[in-house]
Amino acid sequence: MMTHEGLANRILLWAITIAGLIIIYAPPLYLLAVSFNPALQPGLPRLSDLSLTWYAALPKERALIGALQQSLIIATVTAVLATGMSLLAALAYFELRARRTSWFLTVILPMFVPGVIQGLALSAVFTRSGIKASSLTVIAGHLLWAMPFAFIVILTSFAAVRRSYLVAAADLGATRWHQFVDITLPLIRPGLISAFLFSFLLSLNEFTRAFYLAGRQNTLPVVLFGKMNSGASPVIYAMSGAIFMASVACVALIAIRSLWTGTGQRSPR
Amino acid sequence: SRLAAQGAASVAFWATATLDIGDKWQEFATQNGVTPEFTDNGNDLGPVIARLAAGNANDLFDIGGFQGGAEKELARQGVIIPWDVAKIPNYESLWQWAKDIPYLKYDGKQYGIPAVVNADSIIYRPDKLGKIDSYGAIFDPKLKGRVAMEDAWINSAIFTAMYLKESENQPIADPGNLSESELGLVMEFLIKHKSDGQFRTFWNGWEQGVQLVADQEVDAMTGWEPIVYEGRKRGLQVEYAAPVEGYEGWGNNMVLLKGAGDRGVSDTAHTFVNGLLGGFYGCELGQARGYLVPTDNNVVYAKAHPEEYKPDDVEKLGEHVKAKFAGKIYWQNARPDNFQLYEEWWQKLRNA
Amino acid sequence: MTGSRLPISSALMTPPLLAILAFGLAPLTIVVVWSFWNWDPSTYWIKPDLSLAGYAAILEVGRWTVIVSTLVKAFATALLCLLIAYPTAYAVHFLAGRRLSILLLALITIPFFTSYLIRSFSWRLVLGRTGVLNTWLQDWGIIHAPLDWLLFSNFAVVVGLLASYLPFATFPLLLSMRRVDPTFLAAAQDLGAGFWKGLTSILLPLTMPGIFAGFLFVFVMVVGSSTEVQMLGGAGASIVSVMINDVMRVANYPLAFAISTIVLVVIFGLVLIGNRLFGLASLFEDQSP
Amino acid sequence: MAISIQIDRVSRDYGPVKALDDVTLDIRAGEFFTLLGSSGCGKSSLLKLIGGFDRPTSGRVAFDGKDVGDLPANKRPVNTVFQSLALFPHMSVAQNVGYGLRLKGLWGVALEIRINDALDLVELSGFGPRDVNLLSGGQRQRVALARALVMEPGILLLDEPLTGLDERLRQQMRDEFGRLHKRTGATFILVTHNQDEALSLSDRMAVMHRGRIEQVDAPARFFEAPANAFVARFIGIDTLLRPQSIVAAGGHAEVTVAGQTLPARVEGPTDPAASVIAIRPDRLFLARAGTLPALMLTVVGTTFRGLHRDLKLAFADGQTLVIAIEADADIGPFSIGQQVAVGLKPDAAVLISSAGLPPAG
Amino acid sequence: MAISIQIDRVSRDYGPVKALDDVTLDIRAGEFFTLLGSSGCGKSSLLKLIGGFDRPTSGRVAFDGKDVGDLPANKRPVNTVFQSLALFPHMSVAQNVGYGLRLKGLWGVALEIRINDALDLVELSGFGPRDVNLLSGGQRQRVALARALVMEPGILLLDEPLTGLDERLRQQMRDEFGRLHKRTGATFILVTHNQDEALSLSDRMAVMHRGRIEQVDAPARFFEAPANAFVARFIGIDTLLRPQSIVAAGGHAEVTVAGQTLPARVEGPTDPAASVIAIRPDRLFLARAGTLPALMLTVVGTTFRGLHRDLKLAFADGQTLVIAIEADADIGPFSIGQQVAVGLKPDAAVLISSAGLPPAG
Ligand SMILES: Nc1ncnc2c1ncn2[C@@H]1O[C@H](COP(=O)(O)OP(=O)(O)OP(=O)(O)O)[C@@H](O)[C@H]1O
Ligand SMILES: Nc1ncnc2c1ncn2[C@@H]1O[C@H](COP(=O)(O)OP(=O)(O)OP(=O)(O)O)[C@@H](O)[C@H]1O
Ligand SMILES: NCCCCNCCCN
Ligand SMILES: [Mg+2]
Ligand SMILES: [Mg+2]
Repeated sequence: MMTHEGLANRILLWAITIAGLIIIYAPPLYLLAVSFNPALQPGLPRLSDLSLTWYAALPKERALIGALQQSLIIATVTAVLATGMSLLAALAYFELRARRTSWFLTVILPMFVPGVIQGLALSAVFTRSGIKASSLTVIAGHLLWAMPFAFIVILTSFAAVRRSYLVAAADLGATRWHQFVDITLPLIRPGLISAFLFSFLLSLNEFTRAFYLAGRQNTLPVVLFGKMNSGASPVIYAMSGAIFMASVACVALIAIRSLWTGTGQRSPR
Repeated sequence: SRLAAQGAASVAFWATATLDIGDKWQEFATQNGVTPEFTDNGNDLGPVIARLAAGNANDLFDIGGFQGGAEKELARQGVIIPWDVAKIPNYESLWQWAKDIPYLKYDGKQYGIPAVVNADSIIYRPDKLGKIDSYGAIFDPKLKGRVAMEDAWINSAIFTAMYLKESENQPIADPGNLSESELGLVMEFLIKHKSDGQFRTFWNGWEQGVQLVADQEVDAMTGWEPIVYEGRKRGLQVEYAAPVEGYEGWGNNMVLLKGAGDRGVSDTAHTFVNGLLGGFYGCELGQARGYLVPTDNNVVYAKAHPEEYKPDDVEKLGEHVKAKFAGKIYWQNARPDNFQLYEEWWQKLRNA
Repeated sequence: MTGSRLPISSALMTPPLLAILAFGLAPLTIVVVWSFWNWDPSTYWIKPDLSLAGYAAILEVGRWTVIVSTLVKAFATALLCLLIAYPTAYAVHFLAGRRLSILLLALITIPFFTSYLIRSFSWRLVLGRTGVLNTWLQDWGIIHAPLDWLLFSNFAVVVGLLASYLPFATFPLLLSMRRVDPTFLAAAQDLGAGFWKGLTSILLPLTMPGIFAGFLFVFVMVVGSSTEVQMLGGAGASIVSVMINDVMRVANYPLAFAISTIVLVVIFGLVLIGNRLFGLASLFEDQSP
Repeated sequence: MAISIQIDRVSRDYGPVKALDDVTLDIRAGEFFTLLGSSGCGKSSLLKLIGGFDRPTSGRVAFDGKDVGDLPANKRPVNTVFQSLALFPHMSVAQNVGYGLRLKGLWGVALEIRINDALDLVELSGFGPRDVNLLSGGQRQRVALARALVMEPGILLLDEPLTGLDERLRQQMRDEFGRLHKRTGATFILVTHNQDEALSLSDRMAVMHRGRIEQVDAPARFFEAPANAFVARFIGIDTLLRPQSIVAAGGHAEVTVAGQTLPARVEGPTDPAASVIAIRPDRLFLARAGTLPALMLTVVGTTFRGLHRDLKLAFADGQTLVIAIEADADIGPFSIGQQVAVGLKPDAAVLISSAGLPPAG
Repeated sequence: MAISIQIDRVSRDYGPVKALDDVTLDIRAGEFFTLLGSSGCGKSSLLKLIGGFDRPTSGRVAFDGKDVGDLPANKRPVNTVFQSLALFPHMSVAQNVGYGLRLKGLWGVALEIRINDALDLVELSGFGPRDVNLLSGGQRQRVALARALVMEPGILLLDEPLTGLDERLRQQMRDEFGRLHKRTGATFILVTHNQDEALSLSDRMAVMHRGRIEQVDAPARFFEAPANAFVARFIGIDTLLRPQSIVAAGGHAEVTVAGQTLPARVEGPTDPAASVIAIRPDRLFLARAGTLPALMLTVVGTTFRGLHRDLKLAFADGQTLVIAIEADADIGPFSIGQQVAVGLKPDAAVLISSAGLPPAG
């Protein structure tokens, strides 16, 4: 089925879309350009000046690289746990009847606690219970931060799972487990991917909670923050430039993969 | 741990990123037999104190390095323990005025060892403003919208107080420790100027400070001298003022965390701090950022290693800072007696 | 349908609930309890004396105005994000072909792998007096002197916040649009609805879960943000997290926690009211036969 | 693997709506049973209870006498063609059809063969890899059909499985149902609005109305003795005449309508206020005037129906009956207002309960 | 407000699938036009182009001669009952039905009255406040119907609007269509699989097959002269005999089947390889042996069909024909293998093109 937006509306929609893209791309693209500028003073390089000076210096920045590793590990584990836990929470939401609303509010409650406070309070709890700070404690803090997001994202995607599909599967002999694996899971896959991505990005960029909960190895935002405040060299731009390009590569890879393999199912009806 | 030199003991060093010398710790470890495991503490005193008081810092770290002033508070809470300067032979080499920084001691015990000191004033562009020798420039209506101060009362209140005391003859006893009424005077003054649109912004952090000057957002701002060095490296015409009102002195002090004592690494910690004052570290830090460890050991070390450090430069840096401290100095204080009031006023300023 | 539901739902609830209790409820209890204690100047620490000093202090020196302005900022930013994200999600889902929509999705995601700290900082270089935008505008002859208000202004803050949190609105919207059968829109058009009418009467109500989620996400992120305000705001610009940091700097934990509690209660209260009025929690329920 | 089904005093309320109202029904093992009834009368609701997708508000469902209240849908020996189809949107046509078999452990070539056979059956050979979301309405219907048929269960529930299919395909599917029923010996329950389907396939059928069962019988009995006016009308006996008076004796009666008297078999009350005369359209013929028993009626309209014409005739009091005549029968043409004689074959008229007749008339 | 529709060499490809293949069709202003055709032949695709929900791959759609390619759906004087219904899930029954009228500016009591009238029409009075998601299949169907009917547009597109409704309701709706058509003078396009519907309502109808139109004609012509074997079979002329030889002369022919000769009207090629003999079932009768023209055939089966029985008879070469006899006709019973004589009324046999006959025979 085709909807007719009209030329003017289409132009408007695309214009806003492009405006949004410009807004989110202005900073990282600017920095990317800066990272190829050999000058100390950040600014757009002339074409003739392009250089990899700062990238060459990157491997020597042990602190940054260690922090990046730490952040990637924490973000990955957080994303896995948050997605898994939120999936359980979402499934419970649909199983529950009367107490659905309370459950919903319980799960999203932690997202309303300001980060500084949550970080400090959780760190206090850990200290008092004799739990030593490490990447695990950071993960615990990030998990609670990411879970409400992941939970809501997954709930949103559950709209694709009509009850009648599950009923039909049961009719064909599917146990609850099979209904889940064969029907629910594939239908909410976009939601799971989004939830994973959200959790990953939330964790990767989280500063305050990480600061309070980290062990001796800080995460990337904490180290970057320190560097920015204490005389960083343009290597940090090379760092973000590298991260930017790496994410372009990763995302492009995933996109290409889904172009190849994806079934273009759109409107389940 | 990656840096751990063979056989060297290790301490967890939790400090402002400025104090990190990266790869050079290896050399430090070889010389001193102690390897620091360095962790950036983010340079904001508030969260650092919070982590010490309520959080996990004592589980993790042995030595803290951050802006001085809170030693008394931390000592009272028992989260830091006193140094035994007898175990730090190099302590004696510290310049006297550095040893005299007001808040290093509490209850007669030595809680802070100044590892880095400097005195701050105004960064400005002589190409636009000519020569500046007073904080009055910051409050000069002609520069409306072209000046900035730091986004922290810990610095901005003291600068303003110095100006009011020295140049406007206001009754202020110690700009670093304002009474309730003095504070009111200072803050009202700031609030008035803020409301007039005097300040382009209140800045925060090194890189942003550098950019403010470099991008011509401001022509003058209170700030740290290394920003001037950095600006010059980037080809800017920037100067650091020697104001008639004097400088704001500050120290980045080493404190010994209670956890170090509990874990029995207190002696190693002393060895480590002794190492910081030993000359090598001062040379490195001076070369990297223009920061100064307040001891003559730097020059001694540079002279002993002329192939690596220029003794003249090291000496010049030392003399330069010393010269600042020879004049009027008001010490920055993270915990003035009325510090809760400072915060209240700061909110008023924000919301004005 | 079949079997008893309780055991399954409890089994499903247990892991997330444990996490929430351990990592969420325990700290939350500390936050709330400490907010009622007293700061003791002699020890620089809090005393377990019941006190409303923290809450009283919120009413002073304009702190509550920061809370209000934060909520306003969060509301405005969330709204703006929706205004941009909704057309974006629409374009991705309804206008773009398969390939283009995958490309757009990738494009929307990529910037957020770069630290928002660095991204916010970069706006200073873009929006400043000698920044790219002012330079271009002058080169093109549109303006003759740099625009001062591009940076260190509420404008800059909102732009920074938008850029930081836009995809948090886009993704839930996209997910909720996926479930809308395009035949519904066709049927609306068939009955005489133009694009806008179809949008408001069919698509908007059917994508309410996504709208709610997107709004909530951005709102919460903004309330928790500080970097954008500090880097891009004018002199003394504040937001709740900045204020909490200020208070933490003087170790006034009861006050910091009271502010947090108020923020928590206000947002949670808004959600509760929203839930009462619009049945937010039931937005996600399956209504199909 | 024939299974009998016992529905015992089952009700299902949806809030104020009584979808099923105290239904009792025994379906025999291996029977082909058809449910007829107007839209919203509770047919699908009944199937849902048998399939295990819903629980009765009260009452009991049993298979072979054993209560299945606690048996989940996936454990019941039942497969269903859902009215809503409920095709899995993320699976291709072949994956949809093969899903149940895969759960049973089938795979590889054996699975493929079964899938292809099922697709052949519903004339969708070659559609295996297609996206189910992009099929035409009838094609989707057929996928749903294949998905259930391929399972060859002990009980097959078919909820309007042939709607949206053209006559030829319906016919073919109908024959397929017959063959499958014979071959598997399964119990079939079919919901349909198509009488041809019901009549040609069913061992017995039920007519439902407003959540209740009005009549359960072998197909032929519905025409010989519809339980009441509702059932009669429902199965296509459109001519229901209100008698003026009835003279009954031993199973037979002389009834008077608008002054004319005709013989009728008695299958209901003989009270004129509580009964109607159902006239079977297939037992009417246009007679030469004067033949007896015959009715003299006035032509009020004709409608072309392809292979036949409908002639609408009125009594003096305005009651009408419709008689089908071959499109090109030698008789006619008829002009409106013309008088014609209508002859009645034996058992053309049956006296039944007037229950279910809308009050309007 | 009658509007004519011109479909001019329209094709619609979905990738490799040709849903519409070079279709040209003129629908007259105010005409009641019916589309018939097997599942997946492109009927819905055609309606979508007229409604403006899709664009042709090539070709042109015009209303009253004016190209409407750029006219969006909401600006077209068209309303549709979608095959997928597309009921708005977030609106009640009344809100669904009133949606279009509200857009036209109706409100308050006037709106309510119109909604209630429409609901009455589809026998859903009192269902206004109900949740559309909780209705039975047929109830949903009726809401969709009411939602389009209430608009009284210039062109009404009905995509199988009556599937899922019982015979009585269908009949009633059908009559409603007729009345509405007369009253509004609108152009109606109906897709249906039900011939009764098509025949009793249509001015003209089209039979489609694989994206192409096989025949457009007045209903009666489809029986008198089906364009080919596909059309014949599609409209229910199931008996298509392959001729051994044909002797044709002036529109009439003597054709031989399995040794027996019968007269036929010529409406197609007279080449035995390219033609078939379509036998109209309504023009066959059981004759006394010896009557002429008559065929001697062997009984191979009987099926009960409620009001009649189907008798399946075979020629010597195995080709079969089916003859319907009244369920209780005086003749019979018939035993398998028995020989019977079948008489042919005039024009019972028509010689037509064999195009569209599946190769299997
Ligand atoms: N969006 C689509 N993408 C791909 N193929 C499609 C799409 N829509 C329809 N088709 C195919 O086009 C052909 C015609 O479909 P259409 O819906 O017009 O059939 P129809 O005549 O309405 O059939 P039915 O009676 O089953 O509803 C079918 O083979 C169908 O599978
Ligand atoms: N989930 C539900 N909630 C509320 N009412 C319902 C629900 N399901 C069905 N009903 C109502 O119950 C009655 C019976 O519905 P059911 O689906 O059994 O009818 P049906 O006989 O299958 O009709 P159709 O021939 O139209 O499919 C209808 O009035 C319907 O509106
Ligand atoms: N890296 C920053 C070192 C700390 C300097 N802060 C001093 C501020 C005094 N004006
Ligand atoms: Mg039903
Ligand atoms: Mg169709």
